[in-house]
Amino acid sequence: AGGGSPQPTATATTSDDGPVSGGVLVQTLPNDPGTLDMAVSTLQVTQTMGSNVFESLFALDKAFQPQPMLVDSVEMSDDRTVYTLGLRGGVTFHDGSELDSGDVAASLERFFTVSPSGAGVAADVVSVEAPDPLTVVITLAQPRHSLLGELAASAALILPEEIATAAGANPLTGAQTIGTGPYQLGQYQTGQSVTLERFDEYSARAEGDWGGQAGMKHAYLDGIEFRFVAEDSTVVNGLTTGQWQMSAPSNDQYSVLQANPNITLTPIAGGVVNTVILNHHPDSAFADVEARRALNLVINKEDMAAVSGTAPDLLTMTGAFQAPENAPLFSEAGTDVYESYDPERAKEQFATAGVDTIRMLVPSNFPQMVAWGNVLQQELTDIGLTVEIESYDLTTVRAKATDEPGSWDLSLTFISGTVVAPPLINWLQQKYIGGYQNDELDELFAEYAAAEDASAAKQVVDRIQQLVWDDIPSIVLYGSKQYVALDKSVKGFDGNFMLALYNTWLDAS
Amino acid sequence: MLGLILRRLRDLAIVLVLVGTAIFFIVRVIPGDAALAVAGDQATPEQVEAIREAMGLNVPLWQQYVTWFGQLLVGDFGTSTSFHTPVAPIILSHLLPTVTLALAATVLSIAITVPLSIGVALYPRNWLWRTVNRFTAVGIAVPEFWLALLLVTVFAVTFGAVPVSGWVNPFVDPAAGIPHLILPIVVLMVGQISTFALMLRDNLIGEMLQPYLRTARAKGARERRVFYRHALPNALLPAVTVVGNNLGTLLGGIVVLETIFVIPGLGSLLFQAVSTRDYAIIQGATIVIAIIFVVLNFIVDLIYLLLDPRVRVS
Amino acid sequence: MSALLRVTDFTVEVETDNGRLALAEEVGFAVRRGETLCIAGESGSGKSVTVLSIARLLEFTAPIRLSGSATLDGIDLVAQDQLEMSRLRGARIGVVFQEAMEALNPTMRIGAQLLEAFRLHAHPRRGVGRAELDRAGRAKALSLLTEVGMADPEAVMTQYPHQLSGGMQQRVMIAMALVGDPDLLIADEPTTALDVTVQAEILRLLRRLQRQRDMACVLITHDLGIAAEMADRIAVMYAGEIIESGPVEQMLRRPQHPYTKALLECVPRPGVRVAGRLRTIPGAVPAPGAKPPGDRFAPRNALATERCHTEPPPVLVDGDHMVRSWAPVTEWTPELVERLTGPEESPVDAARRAPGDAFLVLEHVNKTYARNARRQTTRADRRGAADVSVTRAVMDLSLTIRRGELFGVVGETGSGKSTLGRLMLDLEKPDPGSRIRLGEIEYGRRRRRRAELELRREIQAVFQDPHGSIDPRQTVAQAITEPMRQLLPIGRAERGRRVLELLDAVGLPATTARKYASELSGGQRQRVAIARAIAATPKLIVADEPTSALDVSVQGQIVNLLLELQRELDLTYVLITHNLSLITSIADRVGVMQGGRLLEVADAETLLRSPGHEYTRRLLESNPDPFAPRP
Amino acid sequence: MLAWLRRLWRRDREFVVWLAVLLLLLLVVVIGPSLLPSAYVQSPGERLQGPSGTHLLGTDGYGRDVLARVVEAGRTSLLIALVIAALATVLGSVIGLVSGFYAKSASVLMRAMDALMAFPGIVLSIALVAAIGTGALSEIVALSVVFTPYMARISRSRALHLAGRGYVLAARSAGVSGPRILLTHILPNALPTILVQSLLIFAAALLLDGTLSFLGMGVQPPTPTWGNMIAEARPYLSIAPTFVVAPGLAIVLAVVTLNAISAGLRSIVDPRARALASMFVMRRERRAPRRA
Ligand SMILES: Nc1ncnc2c1ncn2[C@@H]1O[C@H](COP(=O)(O)OP(=O)(O)OP(=O)(O)O)[C@@H](O)[C@H]1O
Ligand SMILES: Nc1ncnc2c1ncn2[C@@H]1O[C@H](COP(=O)(O)OP(=O)(O)OP(=O)(O)O)[C@@H](O)[C@H]1O
Ligand SMILES: [Mg+2]
Ligand SMILES: [Mg+2]
Repeated sequence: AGGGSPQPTATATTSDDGPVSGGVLVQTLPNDPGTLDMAVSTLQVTQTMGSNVFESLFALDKAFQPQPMLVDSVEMSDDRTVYTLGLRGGVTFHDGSELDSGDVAASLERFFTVSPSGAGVAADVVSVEAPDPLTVVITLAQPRHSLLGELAASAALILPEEIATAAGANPLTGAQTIGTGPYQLGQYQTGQSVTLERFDEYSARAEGDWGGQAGMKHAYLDGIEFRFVAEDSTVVNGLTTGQWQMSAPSNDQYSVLQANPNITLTPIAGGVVNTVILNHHPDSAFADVEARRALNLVINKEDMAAVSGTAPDLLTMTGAFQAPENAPLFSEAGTDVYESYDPERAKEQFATAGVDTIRMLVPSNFPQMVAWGNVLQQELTDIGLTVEIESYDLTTVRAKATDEPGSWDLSLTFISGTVVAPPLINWLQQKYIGGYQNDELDELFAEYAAAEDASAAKQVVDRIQQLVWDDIPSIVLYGSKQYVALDKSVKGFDGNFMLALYNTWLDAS
Repeated sequence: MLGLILRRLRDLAIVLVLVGTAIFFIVRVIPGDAALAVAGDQATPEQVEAIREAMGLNVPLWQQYVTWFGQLLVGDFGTSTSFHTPVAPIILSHLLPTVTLALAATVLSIAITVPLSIGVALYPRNWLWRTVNRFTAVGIAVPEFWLALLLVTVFAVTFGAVPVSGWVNPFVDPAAGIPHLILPIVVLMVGQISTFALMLRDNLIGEMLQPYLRTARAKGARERRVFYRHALPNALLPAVTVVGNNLGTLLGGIVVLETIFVIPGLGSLLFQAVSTRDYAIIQGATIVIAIIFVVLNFIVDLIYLLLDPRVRVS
Repeated sequence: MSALLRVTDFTVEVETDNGRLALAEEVGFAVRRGETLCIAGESGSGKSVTVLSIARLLEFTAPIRLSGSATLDGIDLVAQDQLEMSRLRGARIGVVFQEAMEALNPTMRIGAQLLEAFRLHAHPRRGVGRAELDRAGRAKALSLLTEVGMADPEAVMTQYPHQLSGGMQQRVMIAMALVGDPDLLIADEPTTALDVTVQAEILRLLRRLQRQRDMACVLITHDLGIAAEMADRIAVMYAGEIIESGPVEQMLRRPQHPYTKALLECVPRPGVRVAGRLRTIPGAVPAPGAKPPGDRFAPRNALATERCHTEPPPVLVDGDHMVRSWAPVTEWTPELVERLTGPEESPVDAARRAPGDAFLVLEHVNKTYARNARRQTTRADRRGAADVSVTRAVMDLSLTIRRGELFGVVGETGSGKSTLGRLMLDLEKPDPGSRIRLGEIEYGRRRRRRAELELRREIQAVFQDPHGSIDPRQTVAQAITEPMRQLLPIGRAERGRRVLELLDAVGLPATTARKYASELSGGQRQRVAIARAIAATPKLIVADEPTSALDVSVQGQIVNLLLELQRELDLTYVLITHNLSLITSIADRVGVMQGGRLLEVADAETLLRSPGHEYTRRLLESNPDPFAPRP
Repeated sequence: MLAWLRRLWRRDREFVVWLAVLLLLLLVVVIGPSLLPSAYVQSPGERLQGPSGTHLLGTDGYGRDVLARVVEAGRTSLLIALVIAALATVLGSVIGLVSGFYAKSASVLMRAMDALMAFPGIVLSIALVAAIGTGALSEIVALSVVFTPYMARISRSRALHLAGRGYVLAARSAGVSGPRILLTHILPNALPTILVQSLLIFAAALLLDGTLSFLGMGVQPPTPTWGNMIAEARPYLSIAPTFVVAPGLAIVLAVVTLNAISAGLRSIVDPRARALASMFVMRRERRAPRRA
């Protein structure tokens, strides 16, 4: 039987301002990924739910730096190719078994094969060994600057060994959803709701000031219920009438909700990078760099931002491929190109490139993408191009883009502004639907991997960013922050970019 | 009579096989599959292929068809790629809200329509007649989803009289469950009542012209008796089939309303399954909807057969 | 002796969009207990409207206004409110309607319907409980059912109307009318839809009951033969007026109104062989809105004077007899009759048409239908009826039609007459093993279109229903052109000319060509159908009940036309009908059908004189004939 | 024409009024866009403004004029529904008339029609649209498939009825070939029924188009339809209610009009229906009888 609209009832009896224990928080998610498996499913909704349940060896702190999570100690060999990780003792899985190095090895193995980011790491990994129950040794073929960050990825989640082997490339089922996080899976009612329960044997870290996903986690809530509600207006209506306490409504609702005294709006750390994906297939209009530059010139990024409905305080009008808060990867190189806007010249350049028709694949699930598509269509039509729009749900767009690679010229997306290494930006990968390939970029990636320290790495990042605005593999429209709307009873939520709910509590008053 | 039922059952089976086959192939034509749906935007083709293989989606189409149909015959709808469990119980668990809505809306609509139409047929051209006529004309024309949006805004959001959305099993927890049902049922009833009232009114007026009523009057029956004892039952009889004929519209309305009111019924299951490309569920849910539709129609016909001696005894 | 029902100056008007319309005017008559009054007249003359208004039944379904008076035993029915009327109906007035099938509630058992009639007037008195009342009602119902001749009344009580045959339904109707032991029985064409044999039984039943119960009876009929058998008095209605009424003897033997006389003359006399033409009345009954100003019958009356056309005639009463006319005819001479109804050529011997050689030959023809196939459009059948039993519409029938003859087919409803006609026309495929041949053309063998057209050039059809026989979306010219376009090698202009010729041949003005079926009367439509049938100069015409939907006066016109055309065009006819008088008076040979079988074939005289089959004899006996000696 | 209208007016005022409404609707939809601001030109600076002098119904999320879009949407929706109705009518009546006239030979087709009718319309159209993709063309194909069986069923029963009429038999005896009879007798006489039904389908298609577009499976933005406008407007229901209300009212008006015209037509075609409509039924029994 369904859960109805349980009014959060704080059972604890502590003081007015401090955290209180108890209550069930209801959060809405737009759709059900069918699994909490963050290794297989890269969807945002999967991360939101899974981050309460699973943990990785490392975790990103509020500055997007990797910090140890399940490990206690990290030793790196001088040639930066052998990492010896000492695991934290006394960590138990939700099924009661204790974490050991075998679990880690098996989980990493799975991470390497199933996860997109894992595959990148795997290329450099020679071996993962477990010499004793609390030690894991990772041997690399060459130095890899981003390794710890990559191991901090949610996809590198740690599972019990049997489950990791059994699941393979399959998404984890409900019964296999066994992690080490502060919450464990209660009930998975596919399509309707997922309930998490507090995991009482959770062993928390002591560091309370790391922020982000790292450090101490405390499960104040008795439980969390994720309710799948697709319709934006339903989401807002439910929020205002107290049916649920936490949602991520569309941009347009921001100002409406802001006016509601019962609701707090919290920006999410990090942010997203809104991008026009260009197809580099030979049959595409954008196989020619001239056409790509022309497109950049014709796009009025301000209009794009405006039409998305994003509130001004959530906007960052930069062309960087990562969010400003993700300091290690944020670069302002090439801003002049980003800021240039000249439809007349664009028209000429399109003409020289011999482009007169643009075929757009627009994902219909996201209102802002539909909006960008519409504005883009108008801008292109205004300079005399023919625009053909096809609009499908995201899955279909992906299928079309992959199955008929020459049938489209551009599509739209937004990516996380908080990845840990440039090669993880999907539209820079050759395997991505855009099929972008650039030897210079590959060399830069290699240089990045080999970077000795953060400042060396940052320099490479700047060069990559510059290349991005020179060769334009895709066009960054602008950066923005997402926000969540919280009922005023929700306290302690720090706006972490996974929307993880540990350290959050419900205030009954 | 029995033979008639058997023949109808045979026709029903043929139709359902056609329905099943049609939906199997329609579903396969939808671009993208479950692997792509679960992998998300960041996955590379290799990873998608790996997931596809793990899910058993790379078997040839005809083989999938044969397997699926074979299993279907023994009541096995296959295994969901998003639930990782057999489809039949999933569908079963989503049946309750859909059926509850359908039945409640139908029963309530009939309960309102019958006295209303009687009033209209008895006293034509008065205010009631005009009001009902206008209501039915508009009621048939109102898109459910739109009406639902407006009613939610007015009654749920502004007045907070009823919940905005959601579902609580009203058989387990009536106090919480029934308020959740009010808006969707009201929306469904608007269409239902309009359709029924229109049909019933026409039937009644048509029946009022029948010669056998003159016979009743010639026997000395008063108008009240002529109406309630003769015209009304005979007008209600064929109206039974209207309930069946209208079932398609009703189910269609429920499918849409389930998404608006976040009701975990067959409709939202279907939508969910389309977005996750869960073939087994799409097929199962569609077939079950078709079965509900066809079987209920069959039952309605059967009731009609049983009630109407003109057809029953022949 | 005072009358039970006395109707005076009774006028019925209906409100229409174009104002009031009189349907019956200044009707007056009286019926005594034990007496039967027959109201006769052609269709649309206002018979039903009059009597149903007397019972005050019409106003429920039409906006009716009444004036004048109709007193039943001193109670003025016109002045009563309906509440009072509902006490009178059923108790003092019983009504029997025309289509019993439609007049019975289809979803109530016969028993329940009879009981209802009983309960409506048997009020529980002190000491008599409800149960007792019901028992009494049941007993009464059973005895009445027995009285109307039901073999197994118990079983009938539990049945539904559609399970009974038409005759049984009508008996139930009669029983129902009698439940309240009424003083007055109104019967509106109670036998019109029935076969003659059944009709005879029902009429006998009515007569018996009326005598036994000493009821006053008003019987409506359009068949003077029935009136002759049933009536003590006859009233003839025309265009909303009673134009003559009087005792039956006088009305049949010495009518004074030309219309009454003409109506009688139009009825074909069984056994009197007509070779030339039937007597007819020219023109047709006027519609309620289009009544002529003077004597309503004047426009069709060759004897009418100037005055008849302009001034309404006076009512002349002479004792029991009433006539509404300027010039009642007391002495009918053959010349007068001839002027009124056209010349009747002297009866010629049947042998006048020498039998030709065999033309249409049917050998062992069978036709089987899956039952219910015909009702495919009803809901129940769409859902698939299980009853796979079959109807054998035509059984092992062998028959030869000779060139130049007029072959008549008679038989009761469902005997397979129409099926036979369709088989002859090759519109229906006979069962395997059957052989039909027209001249050299074998029916089953023809595959090619040329052969098909060859057959069609030989044989054509005229169908019964005048409403359905012409496509409502076609002009008369188009309808007539259709067979020519298919079958004759002539051009457009030629066809146009021929349309006019044909219209002329069937007695229609050339202006008809541009009209649509809806603008024509039933008789005119049948003329068009005939024109279409002869358009492609066929040799054989199969006419399926060409006149049965028409009034007697018009029936004669159509039959005359057919006969005339036969003479001129050298046609062979197969004429299907259930009208025995008609067919025996015009056919060379007659075939009698029953239950799909051809019982006997004989020439008309032989058939009348010495019927070869028991069934034929019964048919002949049941045939109502106004000229037969009164019992 | 004028005389005909006058006659019609006297017979059935309401029908004439609805006809006028339909004409007006069509007129607005045809010439409206040229009088109003563009339905497409975006001005992100003027998003979501309330009704004003320049924008009678306000602006939408792209700063486009809502009134202009409602009118433009009417153009799309009406056209699509019209094409669907036309296709379903042609297909359905061909199937129905043929299988009704050649009663025995064509039951296979009707079985297929039954199978199609076993899906609730919306479910079938969702499945079909999902399979063949979104867009005007797919929607037209899908909805035509949905509505064809209804037309087939009606015209089939009509053809069955007509096949037994005397003039059809007469035509057959006159040697007119089957197809020609279908064309010259059955079709013209079934036409009124078909027309009445096709108007109903027109209305139903309009509703279903609304629903499909609302679910994002119909014509895709920026081309407006009434349904996708409502979908687009949903998030703004509390900010800009006219944006949701206007297209919905437009659907209701159009559907009511079409249904009314269909009903009026039916009463003209089938006089019985008219008699029913003007019937008066139960009378007071305690009233003195009316005397002339
Ligand atoms: N409600 C009505 N409104 C207008 N005209 C009517 C109405 N009822 C009957 N009539 C007309 O009144 C005339 C007389 O009808 P009526 O039924 O009495 O004829 P009838 O003599 O019984 O003929 P039939 O032999 O066909 O039964 C007909 O022309 C008929 O069309
Ligand atoms: N198309 C058909 N399908 C099924 N049964 C039919 C069909 N046509 C006729 N019958 C049946 O065949 C039998 C003979 O019918 P037919 O119409 O030939 O009789 P009829 O003598 O012309 O009767 P009527 O005098 O009523 O016209 C009837 O029982 C009828 O129900
Ligand atoms: Mg009559
Ligand atoms: Mg017949």
